[in-house]
Amino acid sequence: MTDTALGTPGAADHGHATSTGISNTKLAMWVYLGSDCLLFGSLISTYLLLRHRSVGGPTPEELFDIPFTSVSTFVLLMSSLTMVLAVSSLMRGDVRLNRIWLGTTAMLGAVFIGGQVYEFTTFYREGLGYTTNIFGSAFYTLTAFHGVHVSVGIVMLMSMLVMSFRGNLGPERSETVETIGLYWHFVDIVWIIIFTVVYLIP
Amino acid sequence: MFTTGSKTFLGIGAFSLFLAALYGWTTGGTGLGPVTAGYNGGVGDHLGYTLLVSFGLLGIFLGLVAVATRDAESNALAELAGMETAPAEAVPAGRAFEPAVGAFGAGLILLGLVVSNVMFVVGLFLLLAVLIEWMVRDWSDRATGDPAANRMIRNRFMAPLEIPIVGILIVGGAVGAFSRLLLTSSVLGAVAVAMGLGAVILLVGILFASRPTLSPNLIAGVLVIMAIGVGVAGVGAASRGERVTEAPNESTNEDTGTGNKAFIPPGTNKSTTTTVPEGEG
Amino acid sequence: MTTITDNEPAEAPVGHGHDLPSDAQYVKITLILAFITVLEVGTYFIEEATTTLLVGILVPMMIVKFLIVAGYFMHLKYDNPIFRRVFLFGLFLSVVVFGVMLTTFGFFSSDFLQILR
Amino acid sequence: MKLRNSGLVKALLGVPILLALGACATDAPLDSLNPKGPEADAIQNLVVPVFAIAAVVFVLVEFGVLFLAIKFRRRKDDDSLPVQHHGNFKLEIGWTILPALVLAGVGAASVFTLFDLADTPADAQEVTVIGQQWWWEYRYDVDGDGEDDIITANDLVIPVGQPIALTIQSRDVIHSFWIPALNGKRDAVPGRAQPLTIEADEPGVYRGQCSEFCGLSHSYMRMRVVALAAADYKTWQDNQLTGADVPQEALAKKGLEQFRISCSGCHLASGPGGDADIYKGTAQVSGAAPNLTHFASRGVFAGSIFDLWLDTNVNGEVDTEEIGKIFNVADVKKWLRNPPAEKPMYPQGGRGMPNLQLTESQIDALVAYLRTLE
Amino acid sequence: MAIIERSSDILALPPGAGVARAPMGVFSRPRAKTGWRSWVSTVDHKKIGIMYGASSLFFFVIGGIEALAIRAQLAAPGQKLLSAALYNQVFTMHGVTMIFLVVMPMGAAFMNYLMPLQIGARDVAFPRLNALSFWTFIFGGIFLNTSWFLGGGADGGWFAYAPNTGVIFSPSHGMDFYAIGLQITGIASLVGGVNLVVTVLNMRAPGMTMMKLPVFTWMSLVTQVLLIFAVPVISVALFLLTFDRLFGANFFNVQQGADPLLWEHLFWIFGHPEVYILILPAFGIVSEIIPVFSRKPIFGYPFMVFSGIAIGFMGWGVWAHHMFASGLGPISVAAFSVSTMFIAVPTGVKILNWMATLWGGKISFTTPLLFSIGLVAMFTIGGLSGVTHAVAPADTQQTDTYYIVAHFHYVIFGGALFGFLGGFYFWWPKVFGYFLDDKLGKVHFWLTLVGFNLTFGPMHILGLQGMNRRIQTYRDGYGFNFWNFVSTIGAFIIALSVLIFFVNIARSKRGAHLQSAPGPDPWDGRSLEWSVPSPTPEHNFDDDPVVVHFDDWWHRKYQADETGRVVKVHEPEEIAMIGDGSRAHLPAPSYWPIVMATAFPLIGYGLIFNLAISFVGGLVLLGSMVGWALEPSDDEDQLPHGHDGNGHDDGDDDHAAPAAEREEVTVGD
Ligand code: HEA
Ligand code: HEA
Ligand code: HEC
Ligand code: CUA
Ligand SMILES: [Cu+2]
Repeated sequence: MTDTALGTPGAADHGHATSTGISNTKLAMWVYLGSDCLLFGSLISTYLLLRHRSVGGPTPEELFDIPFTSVSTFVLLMSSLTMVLAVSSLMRGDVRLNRIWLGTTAMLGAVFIGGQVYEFTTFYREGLGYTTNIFGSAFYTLTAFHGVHVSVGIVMLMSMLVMSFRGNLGPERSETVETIGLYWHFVDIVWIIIFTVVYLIP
Repeated sequence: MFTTGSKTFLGIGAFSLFLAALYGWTTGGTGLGPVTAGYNGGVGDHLGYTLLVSFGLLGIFLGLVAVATRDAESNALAELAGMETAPAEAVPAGRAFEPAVGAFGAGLILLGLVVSNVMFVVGLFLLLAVLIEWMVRDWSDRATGDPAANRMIRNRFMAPLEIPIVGILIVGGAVGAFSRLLLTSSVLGAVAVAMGLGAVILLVGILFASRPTLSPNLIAGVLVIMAIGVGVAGVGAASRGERVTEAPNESTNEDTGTGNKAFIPPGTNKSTTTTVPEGEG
Repeated sequence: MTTITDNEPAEAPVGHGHDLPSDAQYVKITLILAFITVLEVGTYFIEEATTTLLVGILVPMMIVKFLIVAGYFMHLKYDNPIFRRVFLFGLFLSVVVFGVMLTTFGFFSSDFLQILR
Repeated sequence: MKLRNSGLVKALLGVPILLALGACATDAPLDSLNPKGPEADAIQNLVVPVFAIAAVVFVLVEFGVLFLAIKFRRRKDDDSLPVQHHGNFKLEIGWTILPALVLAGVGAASVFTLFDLADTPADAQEVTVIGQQWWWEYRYDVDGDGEDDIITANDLVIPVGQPIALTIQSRDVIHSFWIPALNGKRDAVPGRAQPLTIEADEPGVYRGQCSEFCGLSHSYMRMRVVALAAADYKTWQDNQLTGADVPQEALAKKGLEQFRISCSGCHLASGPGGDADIYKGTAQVSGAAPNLTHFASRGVFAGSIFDLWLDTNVNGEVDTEEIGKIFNVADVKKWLRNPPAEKPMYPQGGRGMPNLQLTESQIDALVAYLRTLE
Repeated sequence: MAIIERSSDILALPPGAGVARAPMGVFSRPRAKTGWRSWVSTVDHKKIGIMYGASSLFFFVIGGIEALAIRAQLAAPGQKLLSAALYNQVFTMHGVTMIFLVVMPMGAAFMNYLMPLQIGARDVAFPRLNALSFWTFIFGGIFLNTSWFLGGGADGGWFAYAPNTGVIFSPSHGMDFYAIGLQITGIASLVGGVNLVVTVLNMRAPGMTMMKLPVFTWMSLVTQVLLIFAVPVISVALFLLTFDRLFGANFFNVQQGADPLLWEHLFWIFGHPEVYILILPAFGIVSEIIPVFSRKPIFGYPFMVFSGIAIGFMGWGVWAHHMFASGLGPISVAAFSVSTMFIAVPTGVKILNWMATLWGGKISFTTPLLFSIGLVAMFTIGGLSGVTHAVAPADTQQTDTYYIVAHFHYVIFGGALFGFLGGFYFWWPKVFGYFLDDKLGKVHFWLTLVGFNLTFGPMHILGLQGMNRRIQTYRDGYGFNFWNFVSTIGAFIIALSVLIFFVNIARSKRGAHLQSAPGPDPWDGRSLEWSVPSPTPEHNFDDDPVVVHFDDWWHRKYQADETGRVVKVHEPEEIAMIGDGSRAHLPAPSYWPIVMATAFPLIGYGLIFNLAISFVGGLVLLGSMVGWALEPSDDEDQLPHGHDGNGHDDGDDDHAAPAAEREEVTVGD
């Protein structure tokens, strides 16, 4: 559950050393990400298995718009950069920079999602509905799961921003931002795989 | 008996139910449908009707809870605290944007009745939101004599509702605007637009980041302008409509996309025509 | 804006044992990633690329990007090894299990064997 | 304490005894430990030693536990601490490696058997088996021209001593083809064609049951293999290759008319070739119905839940000479009167045979007609 | 908007009116310590553990009644007690209920209650998330079972092979309930899994290194790790099925080119680790009980730990042994067949190490021990039949027969449930402060053992004689009659034994005041939970325990004297904590977990019946997420508390509270 990180800004264990010396929330996020590997593993392998089994068109080759998806990929990549800058700025204690980078990251994420909406709409216009063929079902499911992850990430970033403006996101909480950053980068990693495996390798 | 809070809630509830019935009839409900939840007739537009009824029931439920707990009643409080007198109820002060928005919503509803369903629903939502906001504030304003405490009470109740909705509106608005912009461009244009959007956001971020001396007001101003720009562009793009996509090309080409044709067993002997055994004739 | 009323001075930036990269380094890393991505996208324009060739080129690049993001952006390289173990275990399981699953479907029989040949 | 432990003895002893009894059961036509063909034999030869090993481990562990429980029970008033062993590395390594070795042996043996079973003998005769809700269809391509010449249901007729290479398919959901006396199961997975080899050593009837859960009537989806001596098989095959007999009797003729009206929408009764390919398999629900051309030559009907000939006894000892003696009029009539009452089906969804509201006289005529379809 | 905690301090009530701190009625922070409210809002791992236990017993009765219906229908050939349609629903729901709503939560009950105690922690890492897991699970379970009233239960078997579970072949809503209900319980498991893994790794008391963890805690850790990685796989499978059913996707539509084996793989990639999720907690429990009643340490602790890890690890490489007949091809079958066999190796190590623990011990035959020995004996039977399935050619004869049914009831009932029942007797005094009657307990044990073997023993025979599973009825003349009848009798004997268990609970509770109190350590236990009073005080430990040895508590009681002989040096009462909680600080209760959990069934019903309900559910979910986030994990309205000598100024009028509160939260989420 992704909301955990949202709701629980790393306060859990201050004052009490944990056995490993790391915070509960961050550990929990990593454990969750490990688990998410299996989620995307299942989805990606389902897609790989099914994509060329459609009985009728349209096929991936007919639809994919690689130039556009490449731009989306870059946008997400840049958002990873701004995310990491947000973390490092807060670690240095620069709340102002942190806010800027958080906001930038969220907006870049929104561009990515906007791109996905665009992509889905054009595919749909070109005749690929969710139920049209087996490629359609698999493709939309896989990419929508990724999109939902990104959207959840945007929501978390926005919450961070709200917290920051309320004065609750000082340097001592840089780990909260870092934890959410982990999630964000993970989503980026998944996209790295999807971009290669789904889009570039026919 | 009825505490202040409960009255407000019960009021919301009753009013919403009334609205629901009205809405039911105006959107094509038949017979007793709108008052019997469709048991005895039709209710017209399901979504709006269901929403209104849900709000109504919710209001009544909350009202009953408030009655049961004697919630937010200063006398009860005083009793609880073992005091002689209840804390005085202060008359609340504060800006009230509700009437304006509410009126706007009502206008939309009226217009919507004539012009379009979407408008009607939007108006309805606005009106409802205003009603709820208003009533909760009203209720909380009377809860205690301390404005700060009252605001706190209000927030504790409303924040879990407001924050996600506002958040969704913001993110959804941004995503919606971006996607409309992309959709209205040509295939290559979309690439350019996406690139441009990403670049602008990144550059503005870098700009702000590299100028620690920029005044917050300036930043806020730029952001507001950008937001408005995106919004206007989005609405414009939406009204321009999507680009015309080339007609779905009928591609049932045997070679593409059919690498693993489903294996279907041969047909059985089902026959729709004849069953004449050989030799008959 | 930040109204931190904690008496103690804010805890020094969380210690990661090692020094994390500086912002400039992050930018450099991103440029590397971007460069690889450009190469990836470039394969799209190779006219006569076979699937085998593409797999051979793209998958290694994908893995490199993956490792860079995980190692630097997610600090796996610097952080407590327990994170690495938890995450890599999940990743490992995922790759192996689903690899085996796809193998039982004969998924790799065409592409994969070609590479080996 | 003693008494109670002896209860444990009984309970534990019970299991192997029960197992032994199970293996000796005689009146069990589906007995999986009673092979009647080389493939099933191969499995049996693997199963016996594996069960023996399991039995040894079983005895060691169960009696070991009992022994420990008795030997080391705490006596009254004995409050002293026992010696505190924390472990014994060598011992533990020992009982890690020993089972591993045993299992390596078992593993090797099963892999060999597995690959043996996977080989289809070159001289095997091919039959296509198609499962659907809730009966089995068999198709024989006798002349090897790619067209199925014999289409029948419920009874899979094979020659004795001849390996049969089945290709198992499904028209709707997953089923599983299983004749315990001849070989293990193979699922009929829609979209796939799965191989399985069977061979019967002796003439006889070998029963089976669909063994992958396939919906409502899974329990009523049974089948049989009828193994015939070569000459008998030839006779059977020749009969199947000719068209259905033309009814002579008046009642049967009436039945044919009725059949054309009510039944021909689903069932076929004609010569080979004919309209065999009208159904193209486009719907996911099979919608198919058994070919009735040689209905009366079968021993069972309706997913093998009814016997068609009363002299075919349940235990599978069939005297092929006897076929055609006593037609099971009662059950056929029951079936025609209201099929869903005899076998849970879902005819509204295109799965199974609907109640056609036939009158008694129509039924009589139909039965007379069906009787002629030998 | 101001942040909303600190309500008390800013209320303009006259001084001295300290009682009425929150004027918000139901909206105020829950604070009850007793009564139903305390259960609804609790975040205490012990209360949550108890609720897990109680609900699993409740579902056990439901699943058991379903089992009795199955057995009644099969008592004689050709019976018509249950129609085919109903039978299919009953056995499906029996399997689903027993696996997901009985054995899994029963394991969770023990893990929740005991694991923090065994590692010396005050609570789990995320107490509110813990409550969320529980409520999500229970609502998921209720959701699943409401299908009975809303058009019929699921009818596709517990492993729900597509395409038989698609809308075409299973048009009722049963499978929708299955898919969404399991999705919901999956969320519960995932959240719980993350929580407990973090707890074990991070919340251990000083000195409690990984290789000093009690075996039960180790097995719980392995279980939770399995859960974390297995749940996403079934989640995806269920999503695909749901999308197929509700939105017309094509994942299992053969006509569109799908391959039904995809479902089989996804299900069993989850399903096989799942069976170890069921058994490992019970293995852990037995590893606690046997040493205590043999008065010896567990034999070969490292081997016990590593074999558990090995089982968990190897469990990922064997899933296709459920698919030996489905046409994988001989190479895959061979690989999976061999890999499956080798799971017997680590499991065998466990069995033999338990036997070695008994060896040379001074065994007292209490009820917990009887159940533990029962597990060793019965699980071995099930394990051995498991190895015979692993022999792939043999399995093609066995699969989908009652021989399989016998196997898995021997491992699950004879393994997992025996372990849990032993655990109930063992920890009951710790949890509730009174013993369960030992005499009745023994009756319970022997009846269970006899009934169990009568029920499931004959299934071996039936299966080998060719009786298929999942058949509504069988014909006379197949040799099935006698053993089926015996099996049915056995099932009713089990039912009797279960009734006796409940009678025992009721009687013992009523007679609790007559018993002598169990004291902190009634069995001469070994791990830390025995160092605190019974029932466990709310704050667990007065002071963080400091751990030196494996079996630390035992080592505090027993030490070597001058001659090197180990003797008892302390009575438990002398050194146990007294439970006054002077320095404890606890996470505050919260309503948000239960509120958030209601969102899931709402969304589920909405997907099935009317999206408007989902919309409401979605609002509840979002709202409670925000509410949750805004609520500090700590209720600073509570009475002042000392913490590590670090006083906290409660009069502080600071609105930016979280910053101030941060420094003294012991556990929170
Ligand atoms: C608690 C749950 C549990 C556990 C622990 C196990 C444990 C094992 N299971 Fe079982 N299994 C199930 C639950 C479980 N299973 C369920 C629910 C199903 C059916 C699902 C369905 O279809 O509905 C199933 C089905 C199932 C099948 C599929 C059968 C089929 O449908 O065709 C197979 C096949 O290999 C199998 C194998 C094994 C093996 C090898 C073990 C091993 O882990 C057992 C190892 C233990 C021992 C072997 C005993 C102790 C060892 C010694 C004393 C050492 C010496 C031993 C030797 C040298 C042999 N199981
Ligand atoms: C945790 C796992 C678990 C447990 C404990 C059980 C317990 C039992 N099981 Fe079950 N079983 C499964 C898991 C389990 N089962 C699974 C996974 C399947 C496969 C499903 C599928 O094929 O999809 C299955 C299938 C299955 C079948 C095969 C059905 C078929 O294939 O057609 C049978 C048949 O006899 C059966 C019987 C029993 C019996 C008699 C019990 C008994 O042990 C039950 C004992 C409990 C009771 C008897 C309850 C007693 C309580 C009372 C009676 C109190 C009454 C109180 C009041 C009225 C207030 N089970
Ligand atoms: C809607 C299709 C349909 C119609 C019309 C129909 N049947 Fe059937 N029939 C079936 C199906 C499907 C089965 C297979 C049922 C099963 O065994 O599960 C069947 C089975 C039978 C069988 C058993 C065949 C066997 O070998 O198992 C007989 C005999 C039979 N039908 C006779 C008739 C007669 C006579 C009529 C007309 C009066 C008729 N059917 C009309 C669909 C139909
Ligand atoms: Cu067909 Cu079961
Ligand atoms: Cu398994």
